Amino acid sequence: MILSDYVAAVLLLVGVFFFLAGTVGLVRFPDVYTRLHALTKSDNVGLGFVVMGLAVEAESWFVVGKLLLIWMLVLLAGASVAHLIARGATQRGVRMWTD
Amino acid sequence: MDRLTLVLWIFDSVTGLGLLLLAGWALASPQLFRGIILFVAFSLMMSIAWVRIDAPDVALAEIAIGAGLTGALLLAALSRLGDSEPTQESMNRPIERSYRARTFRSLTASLLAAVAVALVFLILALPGDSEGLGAEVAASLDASGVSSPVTAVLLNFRGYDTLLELLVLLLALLGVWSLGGLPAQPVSPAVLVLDTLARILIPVLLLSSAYLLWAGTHAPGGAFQAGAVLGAAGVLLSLAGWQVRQRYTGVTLRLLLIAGPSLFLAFALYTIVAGQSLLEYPPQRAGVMIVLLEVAATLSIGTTLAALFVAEGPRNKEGQ
Amino acid sequence: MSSVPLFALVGAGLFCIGLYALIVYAHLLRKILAINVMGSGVFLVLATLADRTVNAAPDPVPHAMIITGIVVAVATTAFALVLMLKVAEKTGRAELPDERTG
Amino acid sequence: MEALAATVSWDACLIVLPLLGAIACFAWPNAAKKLALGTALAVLVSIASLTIRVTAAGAFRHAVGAWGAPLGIELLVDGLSLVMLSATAIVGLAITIYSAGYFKADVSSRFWPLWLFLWASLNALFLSSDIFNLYVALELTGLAAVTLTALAGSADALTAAARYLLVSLLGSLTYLLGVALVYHGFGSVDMAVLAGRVESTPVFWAAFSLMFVGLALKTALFPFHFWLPPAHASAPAPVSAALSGLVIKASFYILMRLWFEIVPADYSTFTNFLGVLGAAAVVWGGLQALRAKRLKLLIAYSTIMQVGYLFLAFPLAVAAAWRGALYLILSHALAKSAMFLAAGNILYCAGHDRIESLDRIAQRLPMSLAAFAVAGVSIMGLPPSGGFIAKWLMVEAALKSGQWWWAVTLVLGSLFAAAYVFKVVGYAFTQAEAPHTSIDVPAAMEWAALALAVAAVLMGLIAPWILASMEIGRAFPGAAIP
Repeated sequence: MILSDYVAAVLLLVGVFFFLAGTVGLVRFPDVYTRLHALTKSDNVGLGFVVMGLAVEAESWFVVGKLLLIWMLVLLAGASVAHLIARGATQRGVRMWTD
Repeated sequence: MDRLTLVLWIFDSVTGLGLLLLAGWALASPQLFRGIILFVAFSLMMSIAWVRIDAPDVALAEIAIGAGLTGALLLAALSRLGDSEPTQESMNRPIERSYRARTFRSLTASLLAAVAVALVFLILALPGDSEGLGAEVAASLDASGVSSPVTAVLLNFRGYDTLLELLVLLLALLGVWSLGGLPAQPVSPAVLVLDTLARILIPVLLLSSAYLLWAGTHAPGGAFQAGAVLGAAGVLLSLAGWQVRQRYTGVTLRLLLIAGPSLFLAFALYTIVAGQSLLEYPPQRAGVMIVLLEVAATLSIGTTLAALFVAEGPRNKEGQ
Repeated sequence: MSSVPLFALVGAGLFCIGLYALIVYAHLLRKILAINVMGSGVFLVLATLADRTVNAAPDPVPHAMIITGIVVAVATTAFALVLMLKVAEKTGRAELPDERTG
Repeated sequence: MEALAATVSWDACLIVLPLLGAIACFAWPNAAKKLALGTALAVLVSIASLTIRVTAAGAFRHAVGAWGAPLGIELLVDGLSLVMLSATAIVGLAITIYSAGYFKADVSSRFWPLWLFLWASLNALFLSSDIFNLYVALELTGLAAVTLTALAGSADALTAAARYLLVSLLGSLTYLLGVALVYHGFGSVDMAVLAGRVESTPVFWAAFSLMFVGLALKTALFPFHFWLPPAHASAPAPVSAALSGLVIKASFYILMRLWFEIVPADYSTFTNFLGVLGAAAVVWGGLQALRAKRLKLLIAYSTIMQVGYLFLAFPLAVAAAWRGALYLILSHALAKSAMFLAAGNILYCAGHDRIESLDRIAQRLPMSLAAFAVAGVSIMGLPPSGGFIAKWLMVEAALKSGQWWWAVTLVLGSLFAAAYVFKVVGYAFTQAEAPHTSIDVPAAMEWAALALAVAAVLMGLIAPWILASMEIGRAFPGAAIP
């Protein structure tokens, strides 16, 4: 393994950690709003790290561009869908968790 | 066994186990909504399995159709089911809880477990080195007009299957319309975020569709994946509250729906009249003809899938 | 791909799980899900075995067949869902009545 | 022009023309009726030309796309497919003429494309020699059949259609799993190629069992028959005629093909088991038909019984029994469609089909009642009908191969059939207390039913020609009986 492999591995592991944290949040948090919060934030960051990790190993700039495009699309979709879910929940009268 | 093989083996096992668990969970989930979401997760995991067994074309089709469109169709149907639902209790549990019903269920389960075990043994007993038709496809690939083997099979070697399959799609839409379609969903007030999302994503989807179509001649992709992405664009537009104007839902819509099958059938008719084999491509022009057929098929597939999602039935004068 | 056609075995399992749900559950939406799971199982069997030969490109014919199958599945699912809604509209239940005669 | 007629592949026309017709009906709903009638005539011309060609030049294979098996798909035109295609064309023409009067304008524009799709898919199915292509054709047939069933729109019809759809999908998926195992076991999906490769291994038998179960579900073999009576009884009458007369035969045809072409050897335990299921279907279908209160339900149960006869050919296992079974398929296709069309006339005229209230139908619809009775002659198996030839061949096969118990089943079935046909005819001649209101039935609808019924009887008179045609290109398996 050369240096870039190690860099990539570390970045991927960090990304996986964020995914894991988001998933734990999804399972453990008390209501839909907090779950969305955990999921979207940490998954977006996690994916960012994964994309960076893969970009380090990429064969060409073209591939890096595609990876970034994927990340941006997921950001867009994730943020919008999280908003729509939260909006739907509010409209149906799902209360926020207070404790 | 080297380390990579071991890692992949573990990965495959986790994926396989995950598929079984997700499937069981989706089907047994007490709430239908949760069941559908789990089914979509199942389909996404299926596409990982497709990649692992070297079937990228299928993975693309699975993501676009299995997870995306089927999920959207299921959720739309569930939301429309709305008030006609019986109580949660009666709709979610298996048919009965009586002793007889329980015996029936355990008998069914044991019988199917036996079937599963038998299938496992049979699959393990299959010859390990069968290549199927891989060699034949490779040998005729040059004459097929395209360089992607899957596209060559779909559009050329077994193009007749594909013709019938396009007709299954059209027939399903005809069936939906002949049931009278569904009442239009009430137009919800425009949601800024959804609008923006649609405005950004629609061009991306159209571009991806075109790319998949073009790539299909030499790489994974092709008319079905491209059509599915086109259909997804239609679904997104419909969700964002777009209404197609009446003047375009009559003949224009019908022409789009039949473009793919008609072009295919016209080609078939030409080969019949010319005294050739059915759907026989002239070798020099096969490539161009396949691209033309794929373009028409993509348009029709996309329109049909979107129309299946909208499912409102034709709004022209004959249909009312 | 390893020498054990792992995903084909999973496919066989999915077929049986789907069949069980198809028989046992009453709700039509669940039956439609079950059919889809069964279909995925069949497709897995079809594709996994195409990839048995080590160090060779997989056989594209089953892949093409599966794409055909996936499209057929989504078409029939779409129709089945609308049929289900129509049954629910007419009878008030998205279920099939029990067999009375045979 | 003659040169063109000689080069045109009429077999492909049988698939492509109705598909084009279906799409044209969809694109121009206002002209659908004319387009459909034109398509029916074109199909008739094609099948006539194909018959002339096959009779003169023998069976042939048509490599679609000029690739040939195992890479491409092949169509197979031999005696077996030819007689199935011809029966479909005759019944199809009658149904087309009948439907032109039966459906009201709003349903009519939806019916035509679906019906032409069904016709095309049946033709595609009877021509295919490729077991995966047969799967696609099966799905197309099943979907078209279900959409047509649902056309009636009543709660009963929709429920029956939903059940039918699920059974149909289950059947095709089970069949497809079998196809997957065959492909991976023997490396091809073409029947002719497989015929040379298949060995009697556990893999083959498992695959065949799966295909068998899937097809038996679609054929409604006892005990898989539960979906059939509600679907066939609640569909619109011309659709019921197509379902009972043609659609269930399609899956049995595939079964027969597989059995003839690729199954390596007969296993008497398995075939006797099939015979027992067939006999059970005969008894069960007969009893239920006698108990039925509605005419269309009675006819539907009668279909279950007739399916039972077909499976008796497996244990009989001689060529004569297969000839009988195929003859039964043909005569039943005509006779049962005639019965459903006649029942449709009664329903159309009286507004109901309760058997006990059929009084005076004989006065109001003499031709339809005659069609029902004449079709009944063939269903019962009385001479000189096609049904008689079929049963005679099968009974003879049973007696000569020393399996008299199957002959008893066949005779018992005829007694059942006689009982329920007379039950209906008896009620129809009863004098009514009070006159009923009734709607006039278009003449074409009465003629269509009667013509099919008469054709079913006349089939007995041209038996030598049909028997010779059905074995063009392939002699049926099993010993010839002395």
